[in-house]
Amino acid sequence: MFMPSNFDPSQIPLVPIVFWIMTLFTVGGAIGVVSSKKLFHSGLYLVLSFFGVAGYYVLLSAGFMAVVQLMVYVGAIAILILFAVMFSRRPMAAESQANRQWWLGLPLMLVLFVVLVVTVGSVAWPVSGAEPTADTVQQLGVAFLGSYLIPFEVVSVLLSVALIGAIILARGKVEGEETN
Amino acid sequence: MQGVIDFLVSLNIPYVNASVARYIVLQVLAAIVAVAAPAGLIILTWLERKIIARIQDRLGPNRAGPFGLLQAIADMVKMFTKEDITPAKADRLVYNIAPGLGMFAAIMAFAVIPFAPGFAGTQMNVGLLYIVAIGGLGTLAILMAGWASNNKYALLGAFRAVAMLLTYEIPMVMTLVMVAVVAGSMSMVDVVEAQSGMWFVVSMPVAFLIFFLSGVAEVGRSPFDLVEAESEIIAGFHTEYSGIKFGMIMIAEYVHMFALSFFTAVLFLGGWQIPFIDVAALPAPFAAILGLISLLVKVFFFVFVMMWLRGTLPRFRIDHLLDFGWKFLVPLTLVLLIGVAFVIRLFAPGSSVGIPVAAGPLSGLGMPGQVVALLVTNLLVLGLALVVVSSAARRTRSKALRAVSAVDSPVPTAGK
Amino acid sequence: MMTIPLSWWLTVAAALFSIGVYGALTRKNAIGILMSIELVLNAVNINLVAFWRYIAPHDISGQVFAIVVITVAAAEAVVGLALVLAVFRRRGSAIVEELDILKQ
Amino acid sequence: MLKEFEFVGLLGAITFTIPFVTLLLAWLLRPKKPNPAKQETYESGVQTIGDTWVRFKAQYYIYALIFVVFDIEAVFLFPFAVALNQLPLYALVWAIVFILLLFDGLLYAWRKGALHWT
Repeated sequence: MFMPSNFDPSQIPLVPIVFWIMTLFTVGGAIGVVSSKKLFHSGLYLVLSFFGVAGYYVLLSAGFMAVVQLMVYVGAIAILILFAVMFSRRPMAAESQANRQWWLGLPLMLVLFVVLVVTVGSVAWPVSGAEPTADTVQQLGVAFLGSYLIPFEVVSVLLSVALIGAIILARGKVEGEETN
Repeated sequence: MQGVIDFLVSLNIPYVNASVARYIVLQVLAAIVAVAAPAGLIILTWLERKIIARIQDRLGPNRAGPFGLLQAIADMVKMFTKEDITPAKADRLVYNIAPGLGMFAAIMAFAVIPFAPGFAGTQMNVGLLYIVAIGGLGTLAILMAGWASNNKYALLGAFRAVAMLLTYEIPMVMTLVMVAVVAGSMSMVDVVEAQSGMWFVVSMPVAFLIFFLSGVAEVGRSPFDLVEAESEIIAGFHTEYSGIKFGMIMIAEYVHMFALSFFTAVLFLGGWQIPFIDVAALPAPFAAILGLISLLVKVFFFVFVMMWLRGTLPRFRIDHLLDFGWKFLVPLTLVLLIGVAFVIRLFAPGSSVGIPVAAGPLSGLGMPGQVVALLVTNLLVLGLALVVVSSAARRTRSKALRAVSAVDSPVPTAGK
Repeated sequence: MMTIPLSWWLTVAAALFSIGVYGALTRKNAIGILMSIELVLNAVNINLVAFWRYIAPHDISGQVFAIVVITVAAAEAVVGLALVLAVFRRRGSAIVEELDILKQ
Repeated sequence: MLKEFEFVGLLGAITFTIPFVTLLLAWLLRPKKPNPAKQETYESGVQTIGDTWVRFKAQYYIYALIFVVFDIEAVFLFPFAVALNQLPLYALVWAIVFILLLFDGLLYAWRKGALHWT
C-alpha cells in the first residue's frame, strides 16, 4: 500500500475540492446563462448556478442559507422563470440571443472583473477566526422579530404588493388566448 | 451509531482511527440508503399490485415466483431490455437528464431521516426545510421531462403537474412550520425526541391530515394522479419515455412515495418511538433494531393507506383540485398556524438565555395542558373551516338554484 | 474550515457579478436579462454570507441581509416576469430592442 | 455545520452515480434499432400538427407566482417558529401581522378571480 502510516482521511483537502466543484457549477452555469442560444437552456444553466451557490453556503457554514437558496431559487424562482420562458415565443429557436452591443459588453465585463479583483486583493480584510454559533436559525428568528422587526414587516408588505401588482399585470385580458 | 464507530476503532485495524471509522460508518449508511430506497420498490410494487387486486376482487400477480413475489424483478428485466426510444424532435440532453434528476431528488430526500435512536445520517438543524428544498428538484425534473419531450400531452401533463405540486407545497410547508413551532427545532432528530411525551398526530390531528393529504398530492398519486391521467392526457409528462428511462421515472415516483411515508411517520407518529417504551434507554443494539422496526411498521402503514386511497377514490378534476388547495387548504393552514403558535407561546417556559423572556401565562399547566390546548385549537379551526365552507356552499347552491328558476319562469312570481 | 481565504469567495462573487452584468447588458430577450440580474444578486449574496462567516460570525446581520436580498430578488422576479408577459401580450415580443414604442 | 452536511454529500455522491449506472446497464442490454416512424412524436397515432412549444394558459403562471410569494413567507416563518420560545409575547403579534399581510395578498387574488380556473 502507498498510504503513509499516519494517513488520516480527515486531512484530505475536502473543502477546497468541494469549493472547486461548486465553482465549476456556479461560474460554468453563469457562463451558460449568458451564452446559451436557447432561452430554455439558459434557464437550466441558471439552476446549475444556483445549485453551486447553495454548495458555497454549505462551505460557509450557512446551512440555513443553503437550504433557502435551494428552496427559493431552484424550487420557486427557477420554475417561475422557466414558465415565463415557455410563455415567450420561439423559446427553442437557436438564434443568437446577444444584442448588437455584445462586443462592447465583453471588454466592459473584463475591466469590471479586473477592477473588482484588484480591489479585493488590495484590502486587508479584518478576518476574525471565530466560529459561528451552532444554531443560526434561532438567532435569525430572534433578529427578525427583534432588531430587524421593521424590515421583517416591510418584507411582508413588499411581497403582498408584488403579488397584487404581478396579478394585475399577468391577468390583462387578451382575445385569442389559447385555453389548453 | 457511536457504538458502531467505537466497535470499529476497537478492532485496531491499521489506519482506522475515530475519524476514519466515522466516515466508514457514514459511507456505509449512505450506501444502504441509496440502494435500499430504490430496492424498496420491489416490495412496494408487489404490495401495490396485490392490495389493488384485493380491492378489485382479483388475484394480482401470481405467476413469477411464490405469490408473484418476483414480478417486480421480471418488470425490471423488461425495463432494462426494452429499446429506449428518443423522439426525433426531442431536446435530447434535457430529455435524458430529467429522469435521472427525478431519481436523484427522490433518493436524496432520505438523507435527513433518523432511522433509530442514534442512527441518523445527519442532525442537520434545517432538516425540515431540506425536505422542501429537495422536493423542488423533483418539480424541476418533471418540468424538464415534459418540456424536452416536445409532445403536447407531455407538456400539458407537466404544466398540470407543476401547478399541482406548487399548490400543495404551501400547505405542506405550513404544516412543517407548525411542527417546528411545537418541537422548537427544525432538526428531524429533535422532532422525534420532542414526541417522546406525545405523538404530534394526537396533539395536531388536523395538521397531520393536511400534511399527509398534500404529501399524497406532492407524490402525484391517486386521487391526485391527474399528472398522468391516462384517460385524459395519455401519460402526462412521461408520455414519450420508454424503456429504462420510463423505469427511472417510475422508480422516482415510488421512492418519493416511500420517502413521504417516512416523513409522515417521523414528523407525526414519533419516528422510532414506541408508546410506553423508552426505546432510547434500551441497550444499544436493541434500541437500534426495535426503533427501526417501529419506524418501518409505521411507514408501511402509510404505504398501505396510500394504496388503499388509490384503490378506492376516483381522480379529482384539475380545477377542483387547485381550488381545494388554494381556497381551502392554504387559508386553513395559515389560520391553524396562527392558532398553534399562539398556544405554544402561552405554554412556553421562560428563558434567561440572551434576552430574558417571561414564561407564557399558562406554562404552569405543563405538557398535558399543552397537548389538550393544541388538540382543541386544531378541532376548533377545523370546525370553523367546515362551517365557513358549508355556508359558502349553501350560498352558491341557492344562487345557482335561483338562476335556474329565473330561467324556468322568466316572469317573476308577483309578490308574496 | 478556514482553509479557503476570504479573497477566493470574493473573487468568485466578482466573477459571477461580472458575468451577470455582461448578460444584463447584452441579452436581447427580457427574460434573459432578468436571469442575468438574478446572477448579480446571487453574487451579492455570496459576498454577504462570506463576510458574515469570516468577519463577524457572531453577528447574524450578514445572513439577515442575504435573506432580505433573496426576498427582493423574488419580488423582482415575480413583478419583472409578469411585466414581461404583459408586454409580450401587447407587443408580441419580449425582445427589448423591439420595444421602441416611445421612439415612434 | 460542515459535519451536518457530510452525510448529504456522501449520499449525494452515491446517488449521483445511480442513474448513470442504470443508463449504462440498459445501454448494454437493450436493442438499438431506431427508425423514423418509431421516433415520431406520440399523439395516439395521429400525425402531430404545429409546434409543441406554444403559449399556454396564463393561469398556470399565476399559480407559480402566488407560490413564489408564499415560499418566501415560509423562509421567514421557519426562523420565527424555531425562536418562538425566545421571543416576547408582542413578537408573536408581529408575526401574526406578517402572516395576515400576506393572507391579504391571497384574498386579493381570490376576490379578483385570479384563482378561478377558466
